[in-house]
Amino acid sequence: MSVSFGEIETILDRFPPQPEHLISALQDVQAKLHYIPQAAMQAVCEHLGVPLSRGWAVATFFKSFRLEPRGVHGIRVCLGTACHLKGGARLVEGLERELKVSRGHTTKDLNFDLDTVNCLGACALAPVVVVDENYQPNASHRKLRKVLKDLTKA
Amino acid sequence: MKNEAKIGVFLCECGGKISSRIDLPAVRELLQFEPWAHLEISPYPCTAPGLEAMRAQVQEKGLDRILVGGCSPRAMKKKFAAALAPVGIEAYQVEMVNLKDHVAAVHDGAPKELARKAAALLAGGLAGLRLLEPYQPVSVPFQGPVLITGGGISGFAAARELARKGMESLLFSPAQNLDQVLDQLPRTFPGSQVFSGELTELLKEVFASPLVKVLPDQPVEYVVGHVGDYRIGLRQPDGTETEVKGSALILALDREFVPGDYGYIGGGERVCDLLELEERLAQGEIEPGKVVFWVNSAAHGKAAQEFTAVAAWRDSLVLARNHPQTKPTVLYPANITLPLTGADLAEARQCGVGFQSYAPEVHPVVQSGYLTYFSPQDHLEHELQWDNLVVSMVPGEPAARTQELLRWLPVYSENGGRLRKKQLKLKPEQVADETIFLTGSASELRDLNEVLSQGKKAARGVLQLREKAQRGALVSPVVVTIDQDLCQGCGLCEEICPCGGVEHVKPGAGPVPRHADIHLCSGGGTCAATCPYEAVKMLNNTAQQLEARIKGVLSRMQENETLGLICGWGGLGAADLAGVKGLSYPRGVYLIPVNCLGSIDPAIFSMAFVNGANSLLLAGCTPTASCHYIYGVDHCWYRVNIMKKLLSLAGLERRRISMGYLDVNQPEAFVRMVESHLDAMASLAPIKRDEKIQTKLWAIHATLHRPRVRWVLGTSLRRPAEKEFPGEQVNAVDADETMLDVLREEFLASRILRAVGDQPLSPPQIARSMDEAVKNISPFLTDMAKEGRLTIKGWEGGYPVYAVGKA
Amino acid sequence: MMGDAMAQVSTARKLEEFRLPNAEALAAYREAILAQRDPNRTVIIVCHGTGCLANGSPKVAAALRQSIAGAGIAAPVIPEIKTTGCHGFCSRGPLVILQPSGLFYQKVKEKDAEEIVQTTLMEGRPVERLLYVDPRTGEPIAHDHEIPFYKYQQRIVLRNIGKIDPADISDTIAVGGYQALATALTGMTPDEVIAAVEAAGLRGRGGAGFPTGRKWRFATENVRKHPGPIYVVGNGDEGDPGAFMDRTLMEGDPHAVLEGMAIGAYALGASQGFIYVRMEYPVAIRHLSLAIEQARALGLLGKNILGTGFDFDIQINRGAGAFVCGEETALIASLEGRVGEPVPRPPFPAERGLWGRPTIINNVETWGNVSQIIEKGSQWYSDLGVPHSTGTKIFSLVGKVNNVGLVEVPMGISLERIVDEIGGGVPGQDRFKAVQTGGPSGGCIPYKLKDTPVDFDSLTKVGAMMGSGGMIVMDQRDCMVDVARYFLRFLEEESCGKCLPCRLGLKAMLEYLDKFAQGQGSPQDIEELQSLARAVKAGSLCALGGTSPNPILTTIQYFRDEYLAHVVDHRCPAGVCKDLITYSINPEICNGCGVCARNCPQGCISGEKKKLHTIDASSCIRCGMCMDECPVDAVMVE
Amino acid sequence: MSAKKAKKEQDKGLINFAINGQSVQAREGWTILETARQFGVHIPTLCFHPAVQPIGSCRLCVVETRQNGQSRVVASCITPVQAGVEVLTHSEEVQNVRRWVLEMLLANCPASRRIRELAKEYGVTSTRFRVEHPEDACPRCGLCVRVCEEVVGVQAISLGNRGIFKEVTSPYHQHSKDCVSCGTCLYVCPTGAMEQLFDQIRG
Repeated sequence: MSVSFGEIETILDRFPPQPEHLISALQDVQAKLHYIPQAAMQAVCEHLGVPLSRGWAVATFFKSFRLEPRGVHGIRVCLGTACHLKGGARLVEGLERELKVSRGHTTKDLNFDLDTVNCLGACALAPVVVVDENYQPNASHRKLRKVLKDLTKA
Repeated sequence: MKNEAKIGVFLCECGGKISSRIDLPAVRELLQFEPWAHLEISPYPCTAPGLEAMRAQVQEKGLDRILVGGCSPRAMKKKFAAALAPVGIEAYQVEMVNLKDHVAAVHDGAPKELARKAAALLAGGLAGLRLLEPYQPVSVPFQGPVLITGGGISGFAAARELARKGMESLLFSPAQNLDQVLDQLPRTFPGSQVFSGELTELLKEVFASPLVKVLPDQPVEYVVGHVGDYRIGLRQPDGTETEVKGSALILALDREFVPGDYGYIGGGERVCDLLELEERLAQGEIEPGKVVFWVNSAAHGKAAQEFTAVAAWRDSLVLARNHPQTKPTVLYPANITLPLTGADLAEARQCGVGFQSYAPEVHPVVQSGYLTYFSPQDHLEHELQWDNLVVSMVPGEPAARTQELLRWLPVYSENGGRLRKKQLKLKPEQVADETIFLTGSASELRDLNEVLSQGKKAARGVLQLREKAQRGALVSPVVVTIDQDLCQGCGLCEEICPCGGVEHVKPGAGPVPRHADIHLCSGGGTCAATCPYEAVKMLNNTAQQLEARIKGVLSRMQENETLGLICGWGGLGAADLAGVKGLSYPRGVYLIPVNCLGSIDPAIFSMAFVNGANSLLLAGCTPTASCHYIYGVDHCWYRVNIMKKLLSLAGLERRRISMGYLDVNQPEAFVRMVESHLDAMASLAPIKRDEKIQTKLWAIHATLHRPRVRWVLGTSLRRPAEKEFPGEQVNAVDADETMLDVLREEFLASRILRAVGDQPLSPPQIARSMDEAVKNISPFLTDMAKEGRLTIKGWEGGYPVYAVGKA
Repeated sequence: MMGDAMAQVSTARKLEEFRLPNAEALAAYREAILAQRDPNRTVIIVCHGTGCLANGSPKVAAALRQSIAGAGIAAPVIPEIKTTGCHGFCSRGPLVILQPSGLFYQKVKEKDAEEIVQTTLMEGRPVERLLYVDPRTGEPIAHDHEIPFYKYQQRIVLRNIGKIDPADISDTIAVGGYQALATALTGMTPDEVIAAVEAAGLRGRGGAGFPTGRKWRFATENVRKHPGPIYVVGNGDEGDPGAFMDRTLMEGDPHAVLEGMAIGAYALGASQGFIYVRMEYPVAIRHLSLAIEQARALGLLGKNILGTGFDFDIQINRGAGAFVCGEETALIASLEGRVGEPVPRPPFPAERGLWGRPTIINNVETWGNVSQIIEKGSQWYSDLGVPHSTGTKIFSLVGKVNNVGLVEVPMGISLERIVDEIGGGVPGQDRFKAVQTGGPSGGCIPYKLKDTPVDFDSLTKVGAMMGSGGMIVMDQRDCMVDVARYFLRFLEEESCGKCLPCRLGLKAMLEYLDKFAQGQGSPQDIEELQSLARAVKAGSLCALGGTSPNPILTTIQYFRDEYLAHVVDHRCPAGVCKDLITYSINPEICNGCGVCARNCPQGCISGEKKKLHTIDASSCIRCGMCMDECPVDAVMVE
Repeated sequence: MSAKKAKKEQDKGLINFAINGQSVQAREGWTILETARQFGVHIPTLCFHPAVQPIGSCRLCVVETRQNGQSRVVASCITPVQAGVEVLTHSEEVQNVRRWVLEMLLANCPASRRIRELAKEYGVTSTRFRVEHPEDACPRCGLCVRVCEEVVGVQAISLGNRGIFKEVTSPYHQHSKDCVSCGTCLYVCPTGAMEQLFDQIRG
């Protein structure tokens, strides 16, 4: 929202107006705004000359795109096979109870996003949880609870 | 395409779906004397094998028109056109008759019986195709600068984009320099200081560009012309009038925000609105103490509230950064959604900006120094302490200037003041490229960002036009022509056209022949059906073609059957869907689709009756709301009523012609409509076609060709439901009495002319032939003689003997 | 950390100065780099693979720098500290290795830096407590090449990883990078390159194992038929859960991928390449971008490479989170900016791919093999592994195994050797229960087939598949029904939903498995499930759906009794399926610390401090918190 | 008809193969389905409509093709004809796929009369699977989407989301600004599901 006309423009100017850049453009917009507001989506589609319906289809097909505002902190729980065998699923359930939010969503106070990811390729650290790009190896409920507490304090 | 038609007919078995219900060989028999050059029954004309065979026939027999008896053209026509293009057949040379959904799927009955109906519909198609004329799209020249008017900020974004792509533009703006623009910006986009930096860049570039000429926006006298050649007349301060020429129009119109009514709020001068606050911010004179932004004025809708909430958020950020002591808080209603991300919130928190939502059910109360609100979180009343209270601005009405401008353009202001472009819901191939661009917050409350990119987008649209024109690809899809000799310049067509498809003329230009704006024209055809002098003609679905098609079908119908004219959207959609869903209805109705009912000339109705129709059923979209040509169906409605009046004048039942409305998604309703109409007709005896009746029907037909009748009709096409009418238009019901008188006179006149048509007659003889009392007709005779429509051939027993006059 | 030359290059504006005009210049440049380097100079390698990073290796590196600086070692022998990609032995990270000696320290902490510097660098003695200890013998092992985990590996593709700094092209050049490209460009015709790859018998490492050379030949024929551009794509969309070979390769030796692609492009006549990287791999994306930038600077990518007139450049596309985009037609769709839905093959991408042009898509690991084939020759390569499956394959060995990590072994080595000798066996148990290979659509191989040679055809024969190289070891505590369920749920989530057998079939098959996991259903249902699985296999549009039933089919084939235990006896032998288990606390072990009670979300654990706690089964939701949290593992499940 | 056949025989470029033992001739570029239909062999379809490009998503039109010992199950609507191939439209393998797909459709499109009828033709009258949305009739075949793009040319709707959550919608589930409510999607919808969706899509 705080992002201005110029910034969206500069993102779009990186891409020649061809449909093939749709995904990359959306990724860059999301990198900037943390999500893809409808207005930005429209701007991207118009710039690349793709119908809004296609932009929407792409944004909902690929799981990395967010169409609602993101929270302040991101939590990603790995559900790769190794993590699954070592109780990754139980961690998510625990966090869902803890944050009162279902996976793939953002807490009411916009403080945390809770997402799951299919294997971060850090299987040796299973079960692994990534909080704001910090890996939490061999994560456990207690460790995570502490991490969350610190973040909310800050 | 040569003049004598070579039509190829391809009947689809549809893998048994059609052939099992309709005896296709029998259809072939029934059509043997029709004018086709090739007729073939194919299992699937639409698949690769079928299309290959079709192409082969076109080349072998030199076919120049194709008639497919299969399913719905709405789905399949494009494929046939595409497949036949390589052998030189264009889309308009392909006609389809929907045997599957209008016959096979919906009627039970012996295949031979259904074959008869199928043959009738096909015969109609053939007759229509025969009159097909070659059609050449016209390419439009496109040069000169772009005219950017309206004074909205998006105009600058557009101008920059155009300049960057080397295209000139004339930008009409109340602000003549950078500072003026920035000063005026808060009125239209409160809370936009954050952007002023890059906006300045944009403006600098525009004012510096040699390709952009920024002119003061003088009042608009007129806008005439068409894409590639627009002309705007401007009233100069000294009263003189200057004209500027341009290739395209961009209307940059923003909506001003005005102070809301906050008189009821206490607090005196410590209460201000966003605009005042921003002025103070600009001067840097911010009183110390807590600032509370209160997003109020729910009356103006959520969009406005969200808009001001964001504005407040931005201003509070500016405040918090430059004047930390103000500790701003934004109090917003809980029922609006703030388009803010966690990152935004984090940022705001850092700057120490407070966010608080209030439950809108309980209106916050302002006391000196405190603002009481009801919190949706804990259901408690809380108090916000404030030293300066800032309240919302509210969106104002479009300026008089704007209204003036819009008179000339296919743009209207909705209730609530939002500007809307006349958007006809049509398929892309029916509308040419957008040539008039409406940008800015006047149409939709938008963030400055969006408005600016709108401007840029508009510029891109123009550039595309230019690029197309350079390729010679800037052409118009559907074309009406106005016969310059017949046209009297009455302007009816201009008034009733839904898409601005008839060019305006300068004020005071008088009754000059009109020109169609072939680019804006989208083929609604109500102009052609209206023109008193029948000067307007649609290409490639002419009244003549429809007439021929109807005759073709009628000639094969039985007395108890009815002719159905259905619009290509609601009516046809519902009828097709009835077939898809396998609903069943009596086969006594013969459907002929037209693009819009509004395009049917009233004389078509009478023609149908003259040629043996016993009843007509019309089905169109539900009026106004869903008509794809906005008023087309309404126009048809009144024409139908004229026909009813004439029928009763001729002593026939009014209900022989009836009109209904359908949504594309209402197949069941369509079935009920057909059943009930046929029931009603069953109770009527067929019209007995004796001399007298035929004469009257002829008279009706003649009446409907009378310019006088058509004029009155053309001025009273509007539904009572409507409030305001353009130009000469009047409410149909108000005009009803006049209309009836005119019809009576002209009907009688037509009968008289018919009577004396063969040999001169004296009043008693005329009266006898019309079995009317002499006194009823003699005044007319004298009048008509005066007008010269009758001449006196001589005298006989003291009576003048009348013959048809020259006039 | 970058060589001086490179330091300038990556910041240089007028790159022309650094472009290598020809192959000789490349050789000369390499000589220059090697000359700079003192072979006896101690190099301290700190692994910066994701595993070690997460365990704080950057801190370790920093600490080492500090202590060295503090120790005031004389100028000429200042040890260089090199940060490298993943060494593969992730379970022991952070790893620190001293070259040239090869002294190997595991699980190094920040605070150990001082001691390493003092003891090892100054006094020349190893720090005993940081050495790897062989779990079987209990003996400490000092050097990496002696550690079984490494000893039995044969590192062809991973050869440089752990030796080079992926962010510094001069490192790559020093170890002979881009020599093969030079050889190909200057000494071979495109056709000879293809012939070499064919002769080497290289097969696609992405899963299907299609002969790479044949694919290339097919593409070139198509280009001959319809002249026009052709594209090469590196598929780094490593979606299989439990697999991270590609990531390690892209992070640790990005140039190996670039060089392979460049050679392939030369053979195929392509001038544009794409690398499609999963967005979950930010480091890989960073290192690849850097590598491309540096390669361009040296004229190893871009126009007129090494003065041979061959133009080739590479663009990176980030995946947007769709497993199915590993499927080549879906990958093409998303490269074109469309929804990643597969389209039926034929036509194969090698015939009609990106923008309707022939397109060669190979897994990044496949590309990684190419340069070696050119460098050492087809014969050498085809001697590795077994007939029909030549060369080596990288596996990510994870799950219930002591040495979790990345292993590269010659094809045909037996499953048992990988798990027991390299993997060091299953913790706490003498044998594995099953090994799942080939990712979600692979299969579970039971212990009784432990001698299965790991190559394309043998794995397919036993109902599993090579896949991209995920190898998940399972023990007695893993429930096969649950495993099948896990993979199907994964696939259901990732199915694009285009074709009905996949979109609805996965859902339907899951319905059966859920029933089983709840102890419901009948043996008859198992038969039905198999029939449904066959329908999905046959009916699906792409490989994702076509192979999705494999987890079910193999688990039923090898572990039918476990299925029956669920549906007939209503019990989960492994104690995993929630509805069939109960948690209880072992009175012998419980020390009454009360952690479980505090953590129980249901508050259904009671007991006084320092006394035995008990679980109220009636309100227990079997979330497993107590078991996860119990410090003394007193919580039992059956 | 026979005259046409004869004419075809003369032309070159004929591809001969067999459908259910009956030998048929086709041309380069025809699909198995088109050829079968031309020769009066019935193959069931759901996501196929001649107006738009086939995508082979419903898999009801699958057939078994046998050539030099290899047997494959392919979607006939997208598979080009091949000389000498032997096509079986109702083999056991094929029927197994069809029946399961139909049974799953019964559970996922319970509201569609036409699906029920189609299933009945293949002896599938009930489903063993859970019915979650009794009102749902949409098989997500995307015919509406394709016709909106390829025939109408407005692209008002698309298949949003993926997998089991795939849905036909206008962007953001808002009334589409592009939709011209021409109803062509209604016309081609094979299950009647569009009748429910139509009003929320069009403006």
